[in-house]
Amino acid sequence: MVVHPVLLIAIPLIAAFIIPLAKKYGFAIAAGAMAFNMGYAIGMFSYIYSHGKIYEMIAGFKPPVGIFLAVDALSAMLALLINLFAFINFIAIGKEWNYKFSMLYLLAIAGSTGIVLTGDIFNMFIFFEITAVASYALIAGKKDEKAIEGAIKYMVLGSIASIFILMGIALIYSQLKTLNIYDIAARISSMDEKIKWASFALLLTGIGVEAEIFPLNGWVPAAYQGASSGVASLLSFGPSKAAIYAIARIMMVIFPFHATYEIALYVGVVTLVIGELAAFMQEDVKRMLAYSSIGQMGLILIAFSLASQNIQNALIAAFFLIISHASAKSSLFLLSRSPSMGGAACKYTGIVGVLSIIGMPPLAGFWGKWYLMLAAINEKLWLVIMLVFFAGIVEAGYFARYLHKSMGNESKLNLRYKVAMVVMVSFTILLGLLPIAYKMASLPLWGW
Amino acid sequence: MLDIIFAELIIAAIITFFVGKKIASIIAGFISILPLFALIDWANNFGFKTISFGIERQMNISVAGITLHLGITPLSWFFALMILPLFPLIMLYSYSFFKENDGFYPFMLFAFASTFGILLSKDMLSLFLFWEIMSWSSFLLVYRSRDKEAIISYLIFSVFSAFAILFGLMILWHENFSLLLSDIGRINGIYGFIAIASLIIGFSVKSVLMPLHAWAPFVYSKSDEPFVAFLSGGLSKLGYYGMFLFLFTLNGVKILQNYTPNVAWNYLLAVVGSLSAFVATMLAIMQDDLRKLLAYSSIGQLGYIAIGFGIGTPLAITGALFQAFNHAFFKAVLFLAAGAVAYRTGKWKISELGGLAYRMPLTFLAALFAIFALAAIPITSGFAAKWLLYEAAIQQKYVFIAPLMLIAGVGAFLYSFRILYGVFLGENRYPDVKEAPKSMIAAMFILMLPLIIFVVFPGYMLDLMKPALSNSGIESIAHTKFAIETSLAKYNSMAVLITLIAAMVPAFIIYKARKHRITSFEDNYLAGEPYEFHNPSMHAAHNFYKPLKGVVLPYFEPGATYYFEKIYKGIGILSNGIRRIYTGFVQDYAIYVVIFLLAVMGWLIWM
Amino acid sequence: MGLYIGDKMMKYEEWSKLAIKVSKASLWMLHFCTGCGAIEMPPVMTSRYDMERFGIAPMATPRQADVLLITGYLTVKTLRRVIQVYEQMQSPKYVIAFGSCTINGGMYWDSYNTIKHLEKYIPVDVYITGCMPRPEGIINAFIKLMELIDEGKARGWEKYQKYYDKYKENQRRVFNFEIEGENEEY
Amino acid sequence: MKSIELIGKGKEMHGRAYIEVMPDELENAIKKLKENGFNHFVMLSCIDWLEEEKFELVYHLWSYEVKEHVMLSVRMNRNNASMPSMSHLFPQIETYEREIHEMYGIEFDGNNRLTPFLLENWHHAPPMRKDFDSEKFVGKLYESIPFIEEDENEGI
Amino acid sequence: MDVMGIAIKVALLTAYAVIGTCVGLLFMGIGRKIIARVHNRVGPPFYQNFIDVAKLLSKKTNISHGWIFDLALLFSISGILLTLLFLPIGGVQLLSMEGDAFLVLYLLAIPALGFALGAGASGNPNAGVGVMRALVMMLSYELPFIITLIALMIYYDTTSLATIVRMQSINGVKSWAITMPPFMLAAFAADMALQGMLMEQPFDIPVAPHEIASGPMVEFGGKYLGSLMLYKAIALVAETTLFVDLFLGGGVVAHGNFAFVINFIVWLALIFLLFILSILIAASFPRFRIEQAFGFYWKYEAIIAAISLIWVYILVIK
Repeated sequence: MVVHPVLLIAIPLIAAFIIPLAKKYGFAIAAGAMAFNMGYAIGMFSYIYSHGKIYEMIAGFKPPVGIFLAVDALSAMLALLINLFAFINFIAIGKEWNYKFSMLYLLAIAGSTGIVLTGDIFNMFIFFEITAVASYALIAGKKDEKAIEGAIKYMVLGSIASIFILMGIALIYSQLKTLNIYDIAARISSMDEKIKWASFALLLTGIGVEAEIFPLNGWVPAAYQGASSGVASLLSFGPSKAAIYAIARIMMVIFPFHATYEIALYVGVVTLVIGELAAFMQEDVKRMLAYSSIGQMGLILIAFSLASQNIQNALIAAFFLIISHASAKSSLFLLSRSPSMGGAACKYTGIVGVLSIIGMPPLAGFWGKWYLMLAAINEKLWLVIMLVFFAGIVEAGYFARYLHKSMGNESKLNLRYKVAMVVMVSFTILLGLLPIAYKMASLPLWGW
Repeated sequence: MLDIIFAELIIAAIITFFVGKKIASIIAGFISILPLFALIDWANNFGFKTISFGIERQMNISVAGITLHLGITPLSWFFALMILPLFPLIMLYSYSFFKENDGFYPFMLFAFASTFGILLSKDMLSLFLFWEIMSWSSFLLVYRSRDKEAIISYLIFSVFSAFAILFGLMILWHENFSLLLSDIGRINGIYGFIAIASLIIGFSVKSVLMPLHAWAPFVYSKSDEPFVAFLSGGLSKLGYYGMFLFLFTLNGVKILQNYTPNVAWNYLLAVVGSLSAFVATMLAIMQDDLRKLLAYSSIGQLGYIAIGFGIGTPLAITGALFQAFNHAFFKAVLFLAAGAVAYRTGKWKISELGGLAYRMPLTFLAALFAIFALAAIPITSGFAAKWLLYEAAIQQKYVFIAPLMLIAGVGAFLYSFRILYGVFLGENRYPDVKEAPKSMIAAMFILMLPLIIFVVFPGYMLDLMKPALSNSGIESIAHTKFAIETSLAKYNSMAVLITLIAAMVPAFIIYKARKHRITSFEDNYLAGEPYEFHNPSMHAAHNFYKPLKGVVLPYFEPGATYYFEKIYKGIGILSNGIRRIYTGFVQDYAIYVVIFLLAVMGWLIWM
Repeated sequence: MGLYIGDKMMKYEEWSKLAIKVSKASLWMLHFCTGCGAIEMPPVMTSRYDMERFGIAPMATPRQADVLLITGYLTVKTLRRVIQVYEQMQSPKYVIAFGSCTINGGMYWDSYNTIKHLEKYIPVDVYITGCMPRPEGIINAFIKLMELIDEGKARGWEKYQKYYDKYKENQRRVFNFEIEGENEEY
Repeated sequence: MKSIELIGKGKEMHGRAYIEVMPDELENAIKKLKENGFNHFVMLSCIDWLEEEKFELVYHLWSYEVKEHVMLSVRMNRNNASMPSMSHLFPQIETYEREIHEMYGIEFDGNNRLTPFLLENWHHAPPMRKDFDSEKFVGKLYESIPFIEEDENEGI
Repeated sequence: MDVMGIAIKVALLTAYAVIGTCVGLLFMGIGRKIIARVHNRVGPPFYQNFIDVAKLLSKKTNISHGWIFDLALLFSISGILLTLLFLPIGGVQLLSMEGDAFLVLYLLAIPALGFALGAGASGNPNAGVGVMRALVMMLSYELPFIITLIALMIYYDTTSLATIVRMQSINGVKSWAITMPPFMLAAFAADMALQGMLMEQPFDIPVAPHEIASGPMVEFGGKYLGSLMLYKAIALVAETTLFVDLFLGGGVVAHGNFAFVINFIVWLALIFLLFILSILIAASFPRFRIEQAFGFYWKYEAIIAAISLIWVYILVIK
């Protein structure tokens, strides 16, 4: 069997363009496309699981010219994650909106998947643009004041980010005349030292805006608060995860230097501490979850930044943290639609989500923190470990407050929401419990 | 066999999500007896002749690269003896305690399974895994209380404890490159010191040592009684299990000593323990809420165990283990009795209760006996335990610890009497209350049995803990069945008992020589005024130790809770400050982006 | 009222000689000080007259006391308390009544709410005349009481048990200000 | 004297001001006095003028400023005697009114606590009225209660 | 087992129990007499307390408030006898080898607890208040007492009272603890604690007849009160003996064949002197309030005791 990862990008894009022509069937088309994507992502993942990495070139051009997709185990897993959750989330929320929403949703998913799969930095930029534009519109879709405010903030920062990304790419291209990350990686040493660093800084800043790292994340609280809970859920498992992965990929493939890792570590630690502390006294649930997301992104970035020495442990940690955060935070955002956690489904979703983020075994979050610790301790980063612990305690503080505050019998969620929530959150349990997780964790994720 | 036991516990936990209250309590009760069979079986390995069920001593559960090493050690066997029997009885108690099954049983079973797991784990990963499962399952039980302070403080302190333990384990792992606990011995130097210190701090959260006890009064006073009985009786011992394990079995004391030969760190632990015992006792005296009183009493009584570990001589450790065993049972009985009282009357405030001794005589008897053990009345096992600790302190000439311990022992009389008088004696406020349901009574009385067995035979207890001590290289002290002998003195419980019985003879003659008649309660001298109770503040149990309160409380007022609240608020202020970064103006954010870019660029280019 | 449940009847003779001897040598008193006689008690107890040399000691509660001292006039309202206290004392128990008020009302002979003859409501073993009696008189009364006990004549408590119903009837009448055959208003 | 000047009538009697007021003037008089320094209400007493068929209520007030004792006297009919309660001016008047109600049977309108106060179980006429024949009452109640004589034959 | 030995032991213990009771009652009577003389009164005869107890035990009616109330009677006498027999008296060890000072400290709590249970069961608020005061007093005076006890224990390196007595009696009076300067301080603190233990003025706050109608005893009469008087008499002997054992060598001055007679007399004289001292203090001071008593013990007495403890500690460490 031959796998074409490009289909994962092409199908939603095509579906998105079809939807305006068949407005009535918008939901069905989008759901179908996403179902296909989900199935295909599973298939691709299992293929990669047994065969290894895939490179695919589009339109017959060889690198460094054409569209180039490079899929390894981690990116396949992320593509699977994004498409799977996108499908579940869409089933839950899609019916509430008109065809435009479906279209934008598909675009966002296509973009996020593209960011994850692509092996070409210019394509990455394009996918970023697609994702970002779709996200602005999705956030603004709620049409109230806060939504528009969030969307505008996101848009302003996103535009700046685009410019920076583009500048970074231009700098690299001006020196190396190539856009393929592997080509760039092979010839990076021939770059002018200063331009090399400048381009890295530009790319980090640009992508960092999407990846919610401090201090580039000014849009995050407003956008999450303004967006409807479904969209907030989408933002937390889609674009942000794709973006943090993009940072990791650029850092690990193109700029695998001590200094870059160091910068990523510092930025990650600062993001973690600031995010968690900012969440501590937050009263608004969505805002609190948004700040918490910032903290978690910092944690994931720390995990990636530790990959320079302990690539195995660091990547397993990042993998589990991404899974845990995506599943827990998306379901918590869905839950935030209800004023309190009435009923068993809502209650246990909330509790499991919170426990997973705090890092209680046997949930996925625990394994993330465990491997992160193993990686950190090898480099004797005591301060980092302390700060991670401190952040964890702060996390426990505000999540306990959240759990207490949202205790109640009221539940305004319909069945689709509940099912989506439970299915999403069950991933953190399943991946924590099932042996496959350990198996996966014991395999090399990067490259092989 | 062992994996089957675990599997059954987990399956039972899942089943109890879906069945009714009575069935759930029966399932939980019967399933949780299984580990007791294992305990009986394992006793064969430690020099006791019992029945064998063919349950293995060691087991490795290997799952895709990660191996959990499980197995019984003499130490964990002894701790299992005191923790595990509580569980089926608490389930028996809960048979009539709860109105419906709303998530108590599954998490209780998770907590139980993880407790069993902690005791059996032989490597750091499984220890930590089970510890965390215990943490969250007990958190979910606390969560049922719906009390803000309880939920927040328990989760924060649990996470703190977990991280401190994780930190210690990580260092040990990093230094030894082995997850097995038995390989720890090689560690030395600053890392060993930090690791052991961090582990002790982590464990002392669960064992409610004084500075880290702040969660306990809230949690103990707001959660369901059966759970609190397990929390205070059982789970708090796990902290001391961890301490014993790392300090003595795994030579933590030597690790500490090797790094700083001139500082007696274990003395610090003893000081903390004695302050814990003293301060908590004083605070317990002042409480009006029955559960808060018992909570502070728990903190105080558990402090004694820390003193024992801190002193660290064989005498002291024996006393500490003895005290741990006693505390598991008498505090469980007390919490269950308090629960039974509340079940019938619906009141928690001591000043609103009263006169239940004749209405609930069996509950009263159970509580009375538990209080005898708590207040260390001679011939009860409670006295033997505390006696050993006192002897140990005098033997080591610890002149700071000994007075605090002893005065805390006297203070125990004060709050014990508070319970007896306020709840069971005094004015008769509930003339229509019935005795607690049979299952509750049965649970309390069966829980008392171990205490009764060791009443005049403290020697049996010392025999039981002998394997655990000798496994850690601690010699056990000289004793016969009913007498314990130390280098300082001797305590013969049989002599006390016989003399007490003999001395009862003249008392009994006086008692029987003249007849008496029992008058109604209202026939009470109040300067001729008829006895009427309408005003609760006229009740003598209201504000009982008021004179003491005025003198003592000012010194204890800014307690640990106060400082933790300060820290919490401090973090809140920090948080509010940090939130200022997010000004809400997108212009600012754009400036941040540019500054970040320049900073990163600058860092990379010029560094 | 009616908290009192009558003792089993006991013959005075059953009580042993020794018990009589010790009982008269250790009279513990409860002074129910509502009247003017209260001021006569301190001199009796302190160094001038020192009643402790007879084994007499003040007690704080009726449970411990043997002798009830009624130190002067009693209103109906006070009588109710006195009776309750008297019934809480443990047999054998004695009553010493001070002054003319307890005998026939004294200077309150026409008061609408002062009882006139204490004897009608509780049995009195020894009366002390005077208004008020001096400490010597009080000590004299105690010595008289001792004599009576010795002779077996201080039997007020037995009388109270025996005629319990009659005493109760009298008490009920006076507490309710119940006038026989009349309900007219004054 | 100041109080006489304030009220506009009355006379000095043994160094005190004695002012007779009508029942409807009473409230204003007390108010006026209270506002002008007579802020200590000493007591309320009652006299039964049997021959005149009157009750006299005397309100005693004291001023710390001018050191003056004033007695406000009010007379009312003896039959169905009633007075408006002054307890809203000085709260302690309520207690005096309770006592006077119990002992003389005067009703105080506006006082809600005219419950039995000092006497227990009293169901006869108010005892302090002059037409209450105390001697006759004693004779009928106390003297009619029998002594309890011991039955000599029976023995104890 | 040696039947004869056991019989002798039982006889000895019985004899000391009886002696303790009689001595206690006698002392109480003498105490009343002395107080009367201080007041310039004649006072009751010295045997008055025997009469009182006999009278109380011969009362015709006895009011009980239920079976918990009866525990007061049963536990007060048996508990205090038990305590007495675990003390070395005049060099005779009795049962003191089977226990130690900590045991005695806790045994003293048995009658108190039984008493408190009975008082509580009576349901009288005065009793509750009285027991509260008694317990607070106990907490108060135990602190200086415990500190002095620990000072002795670490000095003699034993907790056994019998051993402490033996070590103090090696050279007769010269080796008594009270001859050493640090223990003089300690003895002062312990004597004040003894005053509280005996519930004499200024520390008779728990019974305070004029405030709370004799406190815990308010519902006790007849045989119940009689047993409490017996308890108090024996407690007097036991508590003063404890002091004598700790500081005055248990009254042991002689060794030899008939030494125990001399020692017994010395012991009797010493506890009598202690009791007289306590009575004289009681006759001269008015009653403290409970907060004042607590402050007195925990501030001044505890500091004195602590100084002696530190002094002893320095001596021992050297």
